[in-house]
Amino acid sequence: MSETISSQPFSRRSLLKGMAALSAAAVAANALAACAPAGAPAAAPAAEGASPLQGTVGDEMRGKSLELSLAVIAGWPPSQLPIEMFPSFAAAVKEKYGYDVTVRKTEAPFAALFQRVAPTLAAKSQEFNLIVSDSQWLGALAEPGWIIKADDVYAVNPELDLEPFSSLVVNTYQVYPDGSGQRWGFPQMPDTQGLFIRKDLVEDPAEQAAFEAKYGTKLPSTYDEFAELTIQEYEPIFEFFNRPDQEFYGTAAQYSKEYDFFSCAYHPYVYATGGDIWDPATGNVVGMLNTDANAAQLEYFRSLTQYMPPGYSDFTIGSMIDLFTQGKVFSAFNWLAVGLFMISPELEGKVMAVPHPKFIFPDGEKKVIGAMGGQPWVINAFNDDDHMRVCIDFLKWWYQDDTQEEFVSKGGLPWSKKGVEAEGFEESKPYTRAFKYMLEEGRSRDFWHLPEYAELLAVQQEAYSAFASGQVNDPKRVLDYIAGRQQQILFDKGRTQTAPPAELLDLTLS
Amino acid sequence: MTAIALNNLAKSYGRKQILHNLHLSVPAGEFMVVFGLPASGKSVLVRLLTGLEAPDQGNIFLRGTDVTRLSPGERNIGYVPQSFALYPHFTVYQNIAYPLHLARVPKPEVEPEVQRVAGLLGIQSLLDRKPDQLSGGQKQRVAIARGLIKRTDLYVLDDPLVGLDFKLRERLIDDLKRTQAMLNVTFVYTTSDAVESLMLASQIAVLDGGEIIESGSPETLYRSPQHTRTLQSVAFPQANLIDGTLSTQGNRQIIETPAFRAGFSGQPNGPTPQVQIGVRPEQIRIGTAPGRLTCQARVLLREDLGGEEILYLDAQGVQLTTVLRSDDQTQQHVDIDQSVTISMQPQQLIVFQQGRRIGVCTGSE
Amino acid sequence: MQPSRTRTTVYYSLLWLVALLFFLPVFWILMASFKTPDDILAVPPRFLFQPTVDNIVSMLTRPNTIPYFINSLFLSILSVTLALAVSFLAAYTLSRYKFRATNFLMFLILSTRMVPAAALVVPIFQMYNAFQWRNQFGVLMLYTMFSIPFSLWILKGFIDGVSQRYDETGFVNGASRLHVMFRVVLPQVRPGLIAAFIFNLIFVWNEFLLNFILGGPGTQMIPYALAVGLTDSGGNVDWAFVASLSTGYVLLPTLMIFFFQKYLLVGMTFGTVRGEV
Amino acid sequence: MRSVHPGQPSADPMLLARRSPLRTFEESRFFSFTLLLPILIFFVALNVIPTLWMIGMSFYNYSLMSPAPPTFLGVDNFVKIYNDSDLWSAFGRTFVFVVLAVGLETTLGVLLGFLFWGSSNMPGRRLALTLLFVPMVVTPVASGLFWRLIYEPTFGVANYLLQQLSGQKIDFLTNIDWAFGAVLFVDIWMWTPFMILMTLAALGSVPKAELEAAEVDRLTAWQRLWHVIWPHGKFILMLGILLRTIDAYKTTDLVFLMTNGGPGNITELIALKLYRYAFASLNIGFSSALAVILLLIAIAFTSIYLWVLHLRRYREGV
Repeated sequence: MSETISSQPFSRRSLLKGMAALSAAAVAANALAACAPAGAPAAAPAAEGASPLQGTVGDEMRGKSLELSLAVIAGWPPSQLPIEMFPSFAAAVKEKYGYDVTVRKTEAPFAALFQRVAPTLAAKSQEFNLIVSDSQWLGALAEPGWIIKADDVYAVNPELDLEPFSSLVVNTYQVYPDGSGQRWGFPQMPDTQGLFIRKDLVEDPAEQAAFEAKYGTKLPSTYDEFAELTIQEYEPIFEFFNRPDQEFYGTAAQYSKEYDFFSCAYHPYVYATGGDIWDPATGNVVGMLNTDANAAQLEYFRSLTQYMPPGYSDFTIGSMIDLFTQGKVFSAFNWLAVGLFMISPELEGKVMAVPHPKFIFPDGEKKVIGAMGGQPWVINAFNDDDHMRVCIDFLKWWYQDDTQEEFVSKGGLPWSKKGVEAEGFEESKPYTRAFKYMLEEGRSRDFWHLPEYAELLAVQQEAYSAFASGQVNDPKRVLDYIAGRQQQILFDKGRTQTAPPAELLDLTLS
Repeated sequence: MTAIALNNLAKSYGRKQILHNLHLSVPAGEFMVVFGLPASGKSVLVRLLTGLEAPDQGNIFLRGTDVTRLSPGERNIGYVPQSFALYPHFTVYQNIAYPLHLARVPKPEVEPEVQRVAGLLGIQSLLDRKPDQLSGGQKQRVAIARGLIKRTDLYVLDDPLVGLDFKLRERLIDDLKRTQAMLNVTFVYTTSDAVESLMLASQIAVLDGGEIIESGSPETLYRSPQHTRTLQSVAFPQANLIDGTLSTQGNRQIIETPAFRAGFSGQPNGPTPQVQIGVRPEQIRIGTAPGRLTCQARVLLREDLGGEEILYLDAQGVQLTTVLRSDDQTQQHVDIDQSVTISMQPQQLIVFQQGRRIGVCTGSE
Repeated sequence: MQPSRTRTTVYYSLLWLVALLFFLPVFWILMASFKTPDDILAVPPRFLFQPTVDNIVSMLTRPNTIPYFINSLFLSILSVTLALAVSFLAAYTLSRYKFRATNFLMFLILSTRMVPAAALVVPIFQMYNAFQWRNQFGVLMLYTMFSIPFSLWILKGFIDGVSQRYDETGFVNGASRLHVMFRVVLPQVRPGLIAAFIFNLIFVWNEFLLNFILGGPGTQMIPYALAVGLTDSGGNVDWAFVASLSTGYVLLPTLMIFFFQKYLLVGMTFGTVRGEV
Repeated sequence: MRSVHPGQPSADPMLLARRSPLRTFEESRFFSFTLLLPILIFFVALNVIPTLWMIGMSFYNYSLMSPAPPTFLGVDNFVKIYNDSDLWSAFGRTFVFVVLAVGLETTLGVLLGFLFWGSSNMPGRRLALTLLFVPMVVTPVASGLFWRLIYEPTFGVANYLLQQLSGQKIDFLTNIDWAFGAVLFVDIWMWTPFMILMTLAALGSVPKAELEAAEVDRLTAWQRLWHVIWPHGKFILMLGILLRTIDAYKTTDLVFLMTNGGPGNITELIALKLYRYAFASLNIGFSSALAVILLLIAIAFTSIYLWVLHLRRYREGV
């Protein structure tokens, strides 16, 4: 650091010098802190002979009483379940290890939770011991060394290292950097995309007859029939059920600026062209995202709004639930993890969830690559030994068969081979079959896990929202705008060697 | 015993010198009025005396002790500030009791003291009110009561009667004078009102231009002022000043004015022949009598004030003012433009040279 | 020229109408807090409904509501009180001892209040991280700091209006400087204190951004609860909760402007404009 | 009876002010600095140091999320801001927002202020004014949220009324033509009462005697406004406008909660942008540079504010 300071040609004026010195000192302090080895506090020698990463092994926690602080996502039901189920964990450890533990919940909506959590970790605070992180945050949390490396935990607790159902789980919730094999997160709940359909309507003979009369084809009515439909084949169905005069619409999808809502809904359309949103190998966005094919898909994605209720440019996960449960839409694209909430008591038995519509890929194959949702647990690297033990104890409890079963029965979704392939799972809920289908190898994928994800996401959500709302109507221009700015961000961080073309940076959204 | 001695005080604000070389001595038990026209430095003098500000130079002795470096609270002065400064959040009673409260006088002793002082100023019926329920005169009396309640022998009253109506002022002047006499304490009282000074004071000090130009009993100051400025300011209406020339004829000194010639006895303090003769309006009479200096004058204007009238006269180009008591039967009636003979007692004609008294006239020449 | 009775009635009715129009949106939310969730989302909106206190009960029984209310009260009252104490000392000093830098200092302190909170919060956030101040103490200090500029301006204006003769009369009678400050001057600037108190209280009471960013355990206030807890377990906005919490929260400032209406103007203009409306 | 004999004042020790160490200190020259110390500590610790720190940071490439040590960039961050067309448009948008919000609030506030002038005998005036002033004391977070409920396209009451009147619904907050106006409308709802308050204050500052004289002289309403009311009222009104300008410039919570800057970037005001750079991206260096610029603008506003105040003091000898 001292080199950095002395080599700077500061102004001769002493005032400026003083200021610079002050800030340099501050920078140095922060940098030192940031450079501290990952997991250092946790790696402190275990006085009792056992690493805290092993969790409680003997009597070391007996008689203690502490509070475990969990950060969870507000308005995202799956992440509330651990809180709800916490008392049985407390009872279990009380009996097994003899300590008392209570839980403190802090929650915030998706985007806000990261803004709430990251600064505390930057401050090396153990304000949150165990965090339900979103999958894309892994890099942001792992790279500065704010969270414990999962591999270190697995090394001393092999029983935690369950066999995953597919590589999607590992790639989405555990590994950073992509492809490195280094694991940081512990899957909390996996999630995939699906389409919720009003079963009662498609099974209605009157509707079926009317549909056939109008389109000359049979209205699909079973899971198997729907699972094979491409998005283009869905269109007549959406159109058929789109009855604005009755305030009833064909479908709904998420076009909101909020967090990653638009992006996740749109990405399957990008993958369907064989395209991508960036090139992880070279770090390039320009040339990958802003292709004509992607632009055509963006346009197409927006064209689906003709079958949707008004106000779609603000549609969020919650809007899907609202619209669907209030019977305003025939179908809704949503995360399967909120399946339980898509089915209100009045809709009991009237709902079917099917996999995301398919696409005809350039190779002629009919398939889908959906976006991954879901979250991993991550463990604060700055936990003291006692809290670290409790975190590990908690994960051990969480991954027990009976805990997982209870979780699934309450609407959670499993990720281990054992859990997903468990007998009766596929039939257990109206949405579990589609979930399992989408979690198969190659049927879903996640996007960046980079530390810069928040910046990258902010750029594209704003631009996509501008397109969704009609502020900009040229899809190519939207993608050019995003590509230029994302390339600049990655270039500034040294993740790509190619600077963005200047003309892309001059684009605006208005 | 000397209650107050100010020795060579000086004070300036920024570049502006407010007081310089100020000397003053006040014997105990006196009612000392510091008289000065507005902006003469009275307020600054009070601030130095009470200790609110420190002088740039010089010393302040109270009761024989040097208090120059002591804080206001240590000087033990009863204080009636200009413009009352009654605490609006206190009742009249609390306001009056305030100095005793600060001196930590036990409660049982406070009540009779407040009653006594309130009685002195006739405000017993107001004790429960708040200052904003009082008239100007009532406020003034409360402020005075608060100043007087302090258990001390030295009180500073900073122009407490300014702005009051005439009748009320007369009453309060009486009250103050009586109170001071009764308590037998020292009062320092500043004012810019000549009548007030003359009525109240046992001693007057005239502050002018930042220094005490003279001090003494009202009688002395009135009859025999040492400065033209004293003569002019300690008076109502303003005193007459007649320009003249002093010359020596043989062993006699003669002053020549456009109106008259008069002899002079005294010692000139410089070679300049220009002198001024000061004469108070009430000392000029219409008509003549043996031994008096006479001259002719024409009446320019009459102002009838009821009990008395003021005549503006022209005596061979010299403007003179005179006051006649209306009920004075010895005075003859005059009309405008009438020519009259006026006369003055020669010993009352004070001769000033360069503003300082050098003697009196001796008679007609 | 005595306006007729009818004209006066029409005039006053018009004024009431304007006031009610401005209040209407708040009234709508007030109503919503007594509606069932179904009534809130009803199409068309229900103007008549069976009132229920369920929302309020459930809002109050949410685990964090009461603690957040307590945090709101604790942080706002304490920080503003502290700010008033600090500002009073400074305002007295700047008013009575004539420093040459007084005007410049006043300017600097006021300008800090004009900066968007997000600008200052970045460095403060870093500093708080470094000192581990992101706790009740830190947030309290921050709100105190944010309450100081207005308090100082209001109080300085008021103290300037208290004649120095009051101080001096005290001094001559043996009062100490502290006695004069607290027993003579302080009671006379009570309107300023009240105005500064109310105005800053409302500010801290309503503040969200700093609370959200800098807050740690024990510092979260109701706006924070509103912003992060607005979704129910189904992921959609829980309007019943939002409505009942907003209604409960706006009660205190509303009562304040009702009971201390005459201080409102002084507070809203940092004491630079005196008078009542 | 007097309890103390004149001339012997020192006989009673109660009469002497006590010279305690505290008293000595109170009278020393250090005392005034001691009184200023608390505010200076607050000011230096929570203002001066963070501001200097911020200025320092603005010359660095520094992200909280990056494990790499900060590097000195010189003025690169500022150059980047200068070249960022997005930030320029955010500044432009903020400028439009401020001008429209303050302009409309002032116009409406002045008109209504005149309407309320002379309502001193109105029955229930205090209650009416309280209801009128409530919008400005509602926490912006709550206003943002419950206006979302009101604007809601399906069950919002605004759309219901609109439908009754015009037969169609508008999704105010996501419609590119309406979103900005919808946010602006809420700001106007919140702050017009403030301008009414300022107008009432301005009218209250006009001496009664001059108004009566104007009545006697039979001045027209326009003359009365221009020659009697304006000369007295203008300063308070200007203060109101300035304060509103400064506040509107700082608007964050409202747009954050109501539209999250959307749709697109239509309601993305500069303070919200800053918030995103600072706390979504944790990009401390860049956001500090932006903060420095906002700080300079704020200082400019403050200077104008004080200049107006000074002018008033000077003219009126306040």
